[in-house]
Amino acid sequence: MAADDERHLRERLTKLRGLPLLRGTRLSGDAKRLEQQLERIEEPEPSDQEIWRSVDLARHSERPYTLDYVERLFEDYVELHGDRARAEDPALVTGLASFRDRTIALIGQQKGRDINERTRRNFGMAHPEGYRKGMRLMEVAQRHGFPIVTFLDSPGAYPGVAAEQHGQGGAIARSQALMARLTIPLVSCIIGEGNSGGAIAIGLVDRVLMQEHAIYSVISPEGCAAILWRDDAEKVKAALALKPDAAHCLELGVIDEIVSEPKGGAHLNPDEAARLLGDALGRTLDQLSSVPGAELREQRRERYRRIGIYTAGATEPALRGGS
Amino acid sequence: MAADDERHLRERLTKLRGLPLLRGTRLSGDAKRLEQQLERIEEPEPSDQEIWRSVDLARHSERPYTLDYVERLFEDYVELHGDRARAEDPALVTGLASFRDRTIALIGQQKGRDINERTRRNFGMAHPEGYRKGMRLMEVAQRHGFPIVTFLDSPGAYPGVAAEQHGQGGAIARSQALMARLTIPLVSCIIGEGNSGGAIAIGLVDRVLMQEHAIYSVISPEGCAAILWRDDAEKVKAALALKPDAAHCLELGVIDEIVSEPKGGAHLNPDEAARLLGDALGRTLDQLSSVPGAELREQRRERYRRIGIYTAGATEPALRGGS
Amino acid sequence: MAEPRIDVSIEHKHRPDNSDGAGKHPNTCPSCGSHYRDDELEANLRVCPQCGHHFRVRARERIAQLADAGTFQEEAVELRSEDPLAFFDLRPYTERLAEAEVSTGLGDAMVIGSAAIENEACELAVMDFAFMGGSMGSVVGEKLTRAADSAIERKVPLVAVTASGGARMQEGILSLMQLPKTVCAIEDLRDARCGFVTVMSHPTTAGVLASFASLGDIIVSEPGALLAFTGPRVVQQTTREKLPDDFGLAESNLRFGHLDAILPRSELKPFLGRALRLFRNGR
Amino acid sequence: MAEPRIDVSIEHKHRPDNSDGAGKHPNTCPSCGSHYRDDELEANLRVCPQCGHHFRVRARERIAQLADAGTFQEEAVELRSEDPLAFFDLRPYTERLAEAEVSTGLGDAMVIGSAAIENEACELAVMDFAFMGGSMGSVVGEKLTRAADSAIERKVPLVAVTASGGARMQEGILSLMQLPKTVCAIEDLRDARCGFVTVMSHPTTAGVLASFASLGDIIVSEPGALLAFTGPRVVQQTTREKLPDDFGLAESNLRFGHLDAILPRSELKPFLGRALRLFRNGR
Ligand SMILES: [Zn+2]
Ligand SMILES: [Zn+2]
Repeated sequence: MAADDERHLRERLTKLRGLPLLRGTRLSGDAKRLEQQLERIEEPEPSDQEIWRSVDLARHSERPYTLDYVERLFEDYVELHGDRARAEDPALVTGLASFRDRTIALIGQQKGRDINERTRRNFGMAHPEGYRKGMRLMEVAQRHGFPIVTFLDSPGAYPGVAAEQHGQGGAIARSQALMARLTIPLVSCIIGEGNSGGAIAIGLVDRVLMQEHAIYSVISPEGCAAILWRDDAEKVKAALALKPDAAHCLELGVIDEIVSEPKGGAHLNPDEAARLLGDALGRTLDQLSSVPGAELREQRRERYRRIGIYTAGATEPALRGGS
Repeated sequence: MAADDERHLRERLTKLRGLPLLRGTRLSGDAKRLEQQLERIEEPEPSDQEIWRSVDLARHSERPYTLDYVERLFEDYVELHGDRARAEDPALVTGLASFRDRTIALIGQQKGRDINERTRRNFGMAHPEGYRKGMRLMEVAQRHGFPIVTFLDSPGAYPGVAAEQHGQGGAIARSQALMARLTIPLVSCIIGEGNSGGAIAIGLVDRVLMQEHAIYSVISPEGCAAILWRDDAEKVKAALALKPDAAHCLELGVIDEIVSEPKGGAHLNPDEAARLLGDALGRTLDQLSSVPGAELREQRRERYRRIGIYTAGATEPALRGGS
Repeated sequence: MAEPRIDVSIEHKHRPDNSDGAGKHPNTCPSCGSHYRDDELEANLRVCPQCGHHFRVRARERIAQLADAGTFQEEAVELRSEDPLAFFDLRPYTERLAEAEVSTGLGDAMVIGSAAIENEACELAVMDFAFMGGSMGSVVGEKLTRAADSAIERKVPLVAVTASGGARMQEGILSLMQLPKTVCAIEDLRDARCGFVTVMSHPTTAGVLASFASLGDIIVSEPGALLAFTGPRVVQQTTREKLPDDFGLAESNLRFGHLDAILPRSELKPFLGRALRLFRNGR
Repeated sequence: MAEPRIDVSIEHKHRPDNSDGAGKHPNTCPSCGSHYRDDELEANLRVCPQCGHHFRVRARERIAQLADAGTFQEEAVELRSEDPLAFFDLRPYTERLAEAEVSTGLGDAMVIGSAAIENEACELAVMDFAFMGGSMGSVVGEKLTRAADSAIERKVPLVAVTASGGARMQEGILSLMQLPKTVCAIEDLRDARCGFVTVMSHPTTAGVLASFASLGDIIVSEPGALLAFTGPRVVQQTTREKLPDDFGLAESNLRFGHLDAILPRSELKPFLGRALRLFRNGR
């Protein structure tokens, strides 16, 4: 290893180690995440080509969507519809199902495969009504103690006039707030695009699984390019700067596990992709099911409360990361 | 007392006594209600004229409305607006206020005084959005332990197309369900018309106070006449059959206390009407504030679970009422 | 011009022809006019083989359609309405009650009992529109409450099939009190973590829609069922608005987010079986 | 023709003239064109005496407007952003940060501390749009979290005044994580039964609107403030819809049920005093 490379790695490790120390508390889930993070650190940082390839694969038109996994992983699926107030939003599907002899509640963003379905599902971009439907299902799940599994795969919350008038921002905030109150296990699977508020609205959970070629980002590369470069053609530069790939997300402590995909991407073998995702999901739910509800909630809040990288000047030197 | 009168009274008393026995349990609030009921039984049954007079006075165009009492009874009133989803419904007002050094949450149906305000407030007939606004306030109250005071005064939930499309029935059901879950004191004041689902939507409470000339009914006299007599001109007959007056409501165990009005009706002296209502409300809140939340909720549910008059054939003869 | 504070825009849809065909023979399809023998209709779950119109189903027949053979054990058979207000409109309430009992063979508008559906134990509460329009008075309220208690005791889900014109006016304010009463019973059921599925059949309106029927973990309906707090006639008269063609129908309710699914009657039993399995596996 | 599943009817309203007047002198009213000396504007709470236009207020000035004199005690002054992604767009993030600190005199886009408003003890968290558009990165998230903790510890309400363009992209996915982070902090605040009032000032958008700002027990705003998850320009470009004149403004938010009140700046302090008294009396 070249001296430069080694210094680079050490810097990243320092930064990384700073993360779990930020608030001094350790979580039961941290050990595993940290271990994976440290293993990962031995591997080279993803190249620019690899990062952009994930952006491409995550949005591949033949990539398996939420309902493709539902079909392969769940039994007795009962889809539930409507926000009980104003609308049914097909961009976000909810339901109950059996997963390896355990009843779970599903909340998933759903793109469409052909043009009709895409239009009907608004390209997977939910209105506030979709998030309110999700919240209704969370209440059902909480009442019965069903774990919740969310599937993230959407360009974002829909940026339309009606969506704004109906309270997009508030709906995303309240959906997260409800998730922070639940005392049941919550797991997110990022299976394609996890973008911005539209993703985190159903992504405040105990464990985040992320497929190898999925992306998770505060904004789409195009959106970022339009704002910072004032030119959305600079989306590749933006993607490379945002680092939305699974390896970086793991390194930053934002996800818990990278789930392998079949060689070449999930779309080349959806059955195998489902098997790999199902195994990771099964293991994760097994782990969480032994934790009492109040503890789950406390750890969940602590998890998010600790996320962030900053310095605290002279008074708290331990927080200072690398560089 | 004539023999006929006495027999009549005894029959009513028998029926009345059957009520608290229905499920065998006694509530802490029952003693007082039963006492008032028994006192009342010594008085003659309200005459037809008296019943119809209450219907008239309850809907008198100068009768004090919710905000008239708010102004006279509360301090630091902060009105809160909006259902956080789609609309602000001025037919139902919500807010926080100080009542005799105690912070309470207010939810009240509000008619309008002049034609503009009437139109704006839809004559006090709420859409589902209004009930959802009320539920939002219930959540705030629960979070902070504020007692809730509801004021009932409306011709009913609005019977319009949009109200139906936006889920009027479900909103009324869920508002009640939320009230059945709260662990804070809940008191309703029936100050004018308490009609149908629109009233009970905010009327599932620990104690119901009813002004002397208010009415409380499953349907308006006009609506009942239209259905049963197929002629809404028969509203007087319908009113007399429905017996929506305070004396009958107390007798049936549906309300807890009749609050006196100034001679001739509340509209002749709103200040005095407010004083009388305020005193009753203050006493009631004092009583309830000493009861632990879980117990309040249990007693509340038991209160409603016991309401009903029916016979159970040979197997449960104790349930058989008079006649 | 007054600004509308609430968005009262109305969606108009084509209304499926689902009039109740008042005056026609009950076995004549109001939708396509086909006529059937009673046993033909019964064998087809009272769905018109020609056009799919869903006829109303009486309570006992509904139970036979849903419960596994021989599993239904009726409860609270003995409850009967009182006449606390001595209510008299064009006829005395007591007379209406007696007549309803004779014509329907039921004590009131709801039948409850324990049952199994696709081998899953549950409690059933089924309403019958033929008994005074399925109106909810003290007996219906008490029966629903007892059904919830029975489900809680046996730790099984409750399945309610509704059909109702609303509260029973003849019991005055006591009928309104059946709304909070049934709501409280369902809240106890929820606290006990028992599942609750409601099947809203034609029509489910007013007081029943505004209480326990709307509180299901899962809410389904049948094609063309009217589900409205206020029925079309009263809305029309009160507001003078032009009603959408599918006003208040299940199809409109699904679109507006109030229903989980509309199921043809033949799919109802398998659906309930699946739902009950999910609740059992989740315990 | 495809049926809209969600009612996307749009209400159009007249948009108050509230453009930010980019390019003009900051003390020239973008609404009526009047020009003021800085001390004139400050004396009038930065509201145009001519037309009532509400100019933006910097964090320290806002605190001076709201807190009783001498009561504000700043907390977490020392926090500074890191550059975990070594982010570089047209310029390095570190350079943008340094410049923002120099030009604003602030460590990041939020100032927190304990204070009293009309003699009611509370915690204040005030955002400053001048620091990188009030964007929320790790420091803003941490400061809001510490403000919540400080309120919990002292059992006092939290008052947050927001002004933000959204999450700070330069911190990548970590900036998105400040949404759940602040939400969790507010849920802890709620569990501790501390009151929470948010004052959304112009503009409050994207990640801040979609997290703690929308969770106030009471949410108020100022006239003409833009409160939107997605701003008008992006909505326009993405959907090609014609935007209502008051798109995203406080007035539209109030009408659609998202706000409790719109208060002229002069009424803000008395309102907060009243709200804080209510929370204290309710404890
Ligand atoms: Zn037919
Ligand atoms: Zn001006």
